[in-house]
Amino acid sequence: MKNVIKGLGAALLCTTMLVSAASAETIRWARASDALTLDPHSQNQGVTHNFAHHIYETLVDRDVEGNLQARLALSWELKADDPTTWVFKLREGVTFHDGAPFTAEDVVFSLDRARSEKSNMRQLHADVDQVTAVDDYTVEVKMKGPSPLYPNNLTNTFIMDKTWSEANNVVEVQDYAAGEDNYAVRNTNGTGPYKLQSREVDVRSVLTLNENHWAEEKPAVTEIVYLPITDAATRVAALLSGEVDIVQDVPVQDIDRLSGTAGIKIETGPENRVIYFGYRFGEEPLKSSNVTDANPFNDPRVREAMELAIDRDAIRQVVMRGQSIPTGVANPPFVNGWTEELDAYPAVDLDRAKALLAEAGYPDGFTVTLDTPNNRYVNDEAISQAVVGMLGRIGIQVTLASRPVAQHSPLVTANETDFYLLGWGVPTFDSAYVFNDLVHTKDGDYGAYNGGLYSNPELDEKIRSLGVETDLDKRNATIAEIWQVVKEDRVLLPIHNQVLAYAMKDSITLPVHPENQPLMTSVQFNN
Amino acid sequence: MSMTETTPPPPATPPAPPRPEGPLRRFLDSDIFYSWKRSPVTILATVTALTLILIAVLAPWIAPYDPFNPASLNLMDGFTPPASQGPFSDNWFLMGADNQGRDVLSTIMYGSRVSLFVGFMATLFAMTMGVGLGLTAGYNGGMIDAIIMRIADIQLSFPAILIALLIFGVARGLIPANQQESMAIWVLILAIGLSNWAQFARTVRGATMVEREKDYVSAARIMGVHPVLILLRHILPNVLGPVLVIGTIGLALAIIEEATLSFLGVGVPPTQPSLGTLIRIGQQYLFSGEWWILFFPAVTLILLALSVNLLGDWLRDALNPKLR
Amino acid sequence: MTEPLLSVRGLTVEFPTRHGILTAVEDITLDIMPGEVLGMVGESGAGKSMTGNAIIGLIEPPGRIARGEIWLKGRRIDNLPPEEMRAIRGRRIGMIFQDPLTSLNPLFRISDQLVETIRTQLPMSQDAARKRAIQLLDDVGIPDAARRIDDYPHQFSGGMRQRVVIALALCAEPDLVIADEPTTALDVSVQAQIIDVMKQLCAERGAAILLVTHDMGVIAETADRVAVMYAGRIAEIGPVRDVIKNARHPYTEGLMGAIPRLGENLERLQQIPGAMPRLSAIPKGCAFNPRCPKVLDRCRSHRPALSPTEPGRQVACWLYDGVTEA
Amino acid sequence: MLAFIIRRLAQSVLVMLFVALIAFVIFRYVGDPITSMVGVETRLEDQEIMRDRLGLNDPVVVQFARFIGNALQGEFGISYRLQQPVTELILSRLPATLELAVASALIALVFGVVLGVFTALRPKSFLTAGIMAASLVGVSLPTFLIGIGLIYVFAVELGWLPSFGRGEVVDLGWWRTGLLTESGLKSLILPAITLSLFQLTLIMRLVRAEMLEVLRTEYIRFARARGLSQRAINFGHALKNTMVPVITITGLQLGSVIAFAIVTETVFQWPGVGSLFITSVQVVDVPVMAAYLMFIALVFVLINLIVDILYYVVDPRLRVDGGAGN
Repeated sequence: MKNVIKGLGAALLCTTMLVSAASAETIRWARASDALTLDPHSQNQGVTHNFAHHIYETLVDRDVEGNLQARLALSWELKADDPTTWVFKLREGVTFHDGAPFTAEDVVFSLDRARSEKSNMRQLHADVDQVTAVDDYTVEVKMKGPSPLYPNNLTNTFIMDKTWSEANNVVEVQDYAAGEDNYAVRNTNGTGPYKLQSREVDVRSVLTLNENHWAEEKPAVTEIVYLPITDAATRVAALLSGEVDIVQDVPVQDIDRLSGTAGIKIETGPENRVIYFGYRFGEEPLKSSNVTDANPFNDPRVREAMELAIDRDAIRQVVMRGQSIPTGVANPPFVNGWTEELDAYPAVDLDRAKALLAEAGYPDGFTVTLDTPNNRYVNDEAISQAVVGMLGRIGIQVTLASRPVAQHSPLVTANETDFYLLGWGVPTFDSAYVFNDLVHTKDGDYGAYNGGLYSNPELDEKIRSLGVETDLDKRNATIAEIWQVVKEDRVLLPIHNQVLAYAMKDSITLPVHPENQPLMTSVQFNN
Repeated sequence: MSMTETTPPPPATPPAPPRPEGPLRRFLDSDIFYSWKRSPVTILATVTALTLILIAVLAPWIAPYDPFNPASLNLMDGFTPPASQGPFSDNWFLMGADNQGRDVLSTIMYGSRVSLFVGFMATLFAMTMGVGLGLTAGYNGGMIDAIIMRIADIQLSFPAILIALLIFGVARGLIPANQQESMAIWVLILAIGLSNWAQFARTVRGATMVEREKDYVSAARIMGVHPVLILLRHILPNVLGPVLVIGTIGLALAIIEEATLSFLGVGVPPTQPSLGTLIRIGQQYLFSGEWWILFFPAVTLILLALSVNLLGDWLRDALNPKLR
Repeated sequence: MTEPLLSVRGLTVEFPTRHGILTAVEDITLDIMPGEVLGMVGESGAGKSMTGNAIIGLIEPPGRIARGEIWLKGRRIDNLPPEEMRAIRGRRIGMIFQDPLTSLNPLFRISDQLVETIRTQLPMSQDAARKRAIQLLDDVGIPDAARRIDDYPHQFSGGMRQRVVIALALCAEPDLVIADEPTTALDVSVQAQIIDVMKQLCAERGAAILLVTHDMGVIAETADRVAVMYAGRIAEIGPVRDVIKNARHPYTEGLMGAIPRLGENLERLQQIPGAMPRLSAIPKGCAFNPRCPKVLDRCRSHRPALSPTEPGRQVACWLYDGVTEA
Repeated sequence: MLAFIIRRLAQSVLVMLFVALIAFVIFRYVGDPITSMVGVETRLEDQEIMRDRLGLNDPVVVQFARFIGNALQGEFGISYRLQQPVTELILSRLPATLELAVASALIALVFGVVLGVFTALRPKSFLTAGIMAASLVGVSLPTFLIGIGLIYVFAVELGWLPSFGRGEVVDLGWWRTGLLTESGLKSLILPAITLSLFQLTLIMRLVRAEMLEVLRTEYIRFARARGLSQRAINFGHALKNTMVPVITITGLQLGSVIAFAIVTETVFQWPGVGSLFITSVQVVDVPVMAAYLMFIALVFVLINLIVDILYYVVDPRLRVDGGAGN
């Protein structure tokens, strides 16, 4: 209310300001793909979450530095007498778009829905035992054991209105097999800063400002037109011809041209995602190699030779046009456990690499197939291609097999590849997330993306201990130990951390979000 | 009450005066060669096509660099503009360097090789299959004819590119993941070939049905000559002309189809690029100023397809005097 | 003496080819009187159809009239601009083609084709033109013309279609009808009917006919005069009766010998040995000399001109050189 | 006629079954639907549960039977990617594709016929040589290059036309049209041209060849001999006869245009079924792909049927014979 009066006062002072403030500021926001669904618990996927963040809200989320910040929860802490229970204090006076008040009941409902069998978010809540409402604005989450980092898992778990969900029969997440057409897939009722006005899947969605949003500061953007444009060249062309205002997925090679174009500017920043190569461990010979009696990758000297042959700086400069941060560890700097020492990487040394290969018994190298996605990460195929050339210089003849990620990732999860490229984002901002999926021996919930079947029982034990260790210092020490081994063993061959680039009109400022989930509320109009 | 005409009537187009013998002389004196000589565009197309084919065939010997020998590459040479020296090597790039530091001219030479190989093999495959099925359908008629031609009809109504995509998908599903790359080129040939046989079949079938009714074929049949022999000796030579025309135009189509598939990312691997793959790579640099990565391969592809098309077009007119 | 309806003087038609210029018709001179039927006979390729095409101005490129003049009713027509020549076609000169199966556009009703032609040539309303068309069909002997007029060509038999073609050629009452082998493609049983219909209608309308055929029998029954063509030239021209009874040119003699007499076995016709030369290889001198039983030395070196032998008759043969002089 | 249509319908059903089998077999074995349905971080055991629930572990025959049964009711399940009924998705995308396809088919037909007729009537013209050469360039340019080139020139460099999408659309019931707004029409221009070029050259060359063929026929010569105007002959007679084969081919081409739109829609981000298909292929959205193939087959079958009927209307020879005269 105060704001409105202030606004009126300012308006009286300056009529031109009134015009610009009162007139709708529309942002036409283009990116490579559309949200898969509007059901917030149906898909655990970045683009979908990014879109949902404008309509729905989470208890906590991350600022552009990657720190947790309050959203629907005002505070969160472990219960004083119970290290396995998290207590969330909720924001008061929040309403859903249909006017219904936001209460603890909705949080209980939403967290239960998010960890239900059909939810795609359930692995993030696997350790939750029970969620209860203490009062209208307090929620307790009882964990199965000590879960010191659980709030990190909540940044993409959106809160739905219980009453609305029940009324529209969307208590359960959509069931594909039943052939249902779930109401929540195409309709929304969130607490977020924008309301869904219209939506044409893959074509265009329009969001308008939620006048009743709780935030004191109203966003400058009052209308969002969301335009998925698959083809990179078309996307850039649309910005150049003035048909869109912001392009989120800018091809690195176009950054120079765009920033050199009058009226267009580029915002860049690091993404919380590392690009690395994986290879097969174990004695069993490779499927795609001319070495049929042994597995060259199993020899540490071969792995070292490969690292020495790969010129990360050249990849950065030529393939990535400077838009990457080369790294010696498969862990982005945002993540707890990252250190500068780990991040260091050796200089290229072809002679030493060749010598190591010869020592290992492969003076003439060997052949192998490299599987790479071609539509997932920034210049993924070109990176692989460059590595093929670099390994060729020490005699390792690599055949490149390039596929869309839909065909590529099953090869990795089913361990059908000898040598592969993958990117790994760390939504929890904690090393345990990396270890669990990439380093731990493949076993049940662990090692799902351990495509090379690396196995080290000693590490496994340490990794599992991270989940229940509540002493943070002790826990961090264990993380450092694990990283040491991972780096020495060259379990993974990291190349760089991705850098994101958003291109936009000069009149707009939108900082890069480390998880590539920028909010249009953070858009500022200059001038 | 007719006046008998015992002598064969003179042909509609008066034949040439007697000429010296010898196959070469006969060719040089033929109508085909005459019409070729008379068309400067066709001569130009022939020269262009032959030059491009020759360059492609001889690529390993005449290309300035071997773009697939990693030892000769320097990634840091990437994006060197045309007609300049690579900043990190002694390499000189007439048409510039691509994103991997490869000499664009050399990749085009090797790329044409892949494109032409796929084009030729796919067309040959389509031709063999189409002619075989067309002869079978036309000669036998009835149920066999109905089935073959119905399938051809269905296939003709779908764009070749869609069929090729489907076949490519099936092949990918059947071939183990670790062999897909080495098989890619053959899969491509199969996919393009299978999507283009129907044209041949339709033409050959029509001609066969006409030929089949002629007396000499009936006579041969009555004398008990084996059908296969009849088809090969009597009918095949009569349909060779149209087959050659469709084959030439089909070659141009196959080259474009290969480029489109590779452009869509389902073609040959980028480490063994065809012209289409090169264009797909180059297209990413359309707005960033490195025009040469797209431009030169695109021009080569267009020249190749255009000159082959022109040849096919001319051949059709030359073999079909009615259209002259 | 009445003025000739059509006068052709020294008409020469040439086809340029890559092996040089071929002369399809050379130095044709003839007159057609009003109402007269002039037969033109010869083997295929002798140039008869080409002469007809030249007169009506429908030589397919690259063929062209190289020399000579064509006069119609005292007006020169071989060098008219296309539009003026078009006005003559159909209106002044009608033409009947050989094959009735291909002469009619299969996608148009008979009525459409007739009415369109009539209205192109004569200022007439749609209804009047249609009435006239029905009358014409009736005239050419189409039974139940008023009903059949809206049929398509494929619904008629060959003979009936040729009647339709005749109706089309006559619908603007031309002065001259060029009939190019009008019965060749027809069943023997209807040939005579068609010739009768054509001759009768032309006679009624006072139209002259240039009847091109290789059938001497048809000429004998139909024509007033006949021109015998050989290798692009007129070998002999004269009244039909005279030419048949008393052929002058050795080629005509051979041709007459080829007419079967009543009761004679059709298989055993007398034939002229050899074949007509190709246009690209016409021998020096008289074109007929290699086949001629009465060949003279000068026939091999000099070409005889068409010259009168007796009133109304002309022959191109050295045998008669000096006949007129005498 | 009825028997003919019934026979055609029976054939169509067989075709559809055949395509259904292919659709099912192909898409059942390409990629893994589960991995594309779920996020990267989904546990393997959860994936197995989904596989079971989706019936992907049932015997293939059972899956195919289920597929056919559902297809008959117009049900192709729920898109894995978009979680909406596939039929609804395709229907909502259909207007965009149809508008694009019809617009480019019109461009192709109008320009193709005009240019084809022109080049046939003026075979010696300099312009004809130019058009023919240009048409070959058109055939030799891959569609994707044309699209990229047009975007670069007209959208980026000149800024005259939009580079992507359909612009503003208006809802007319379930039909969402871009034809009623300025931006919608502007957006249509580049993709329609891109998509039409190939068909345009095809139609042009076909029309030219057919027209040249028709112009050589006897009935055209006869029409000329009757003095019909050049205009009536070329555009009345010759064009109609030319159109018979052209209709067949163009009709069938319309089906191709719809399917061929895949590439164009991808380049221009045109929200039609083609771009839906390619996105679905990329993420292995099986139900959409299967439905798309069936949809294209249905379009093909329908167009074939229409073409047959059209052919029948245009060409009287195919109609039941009303008794031929004698």
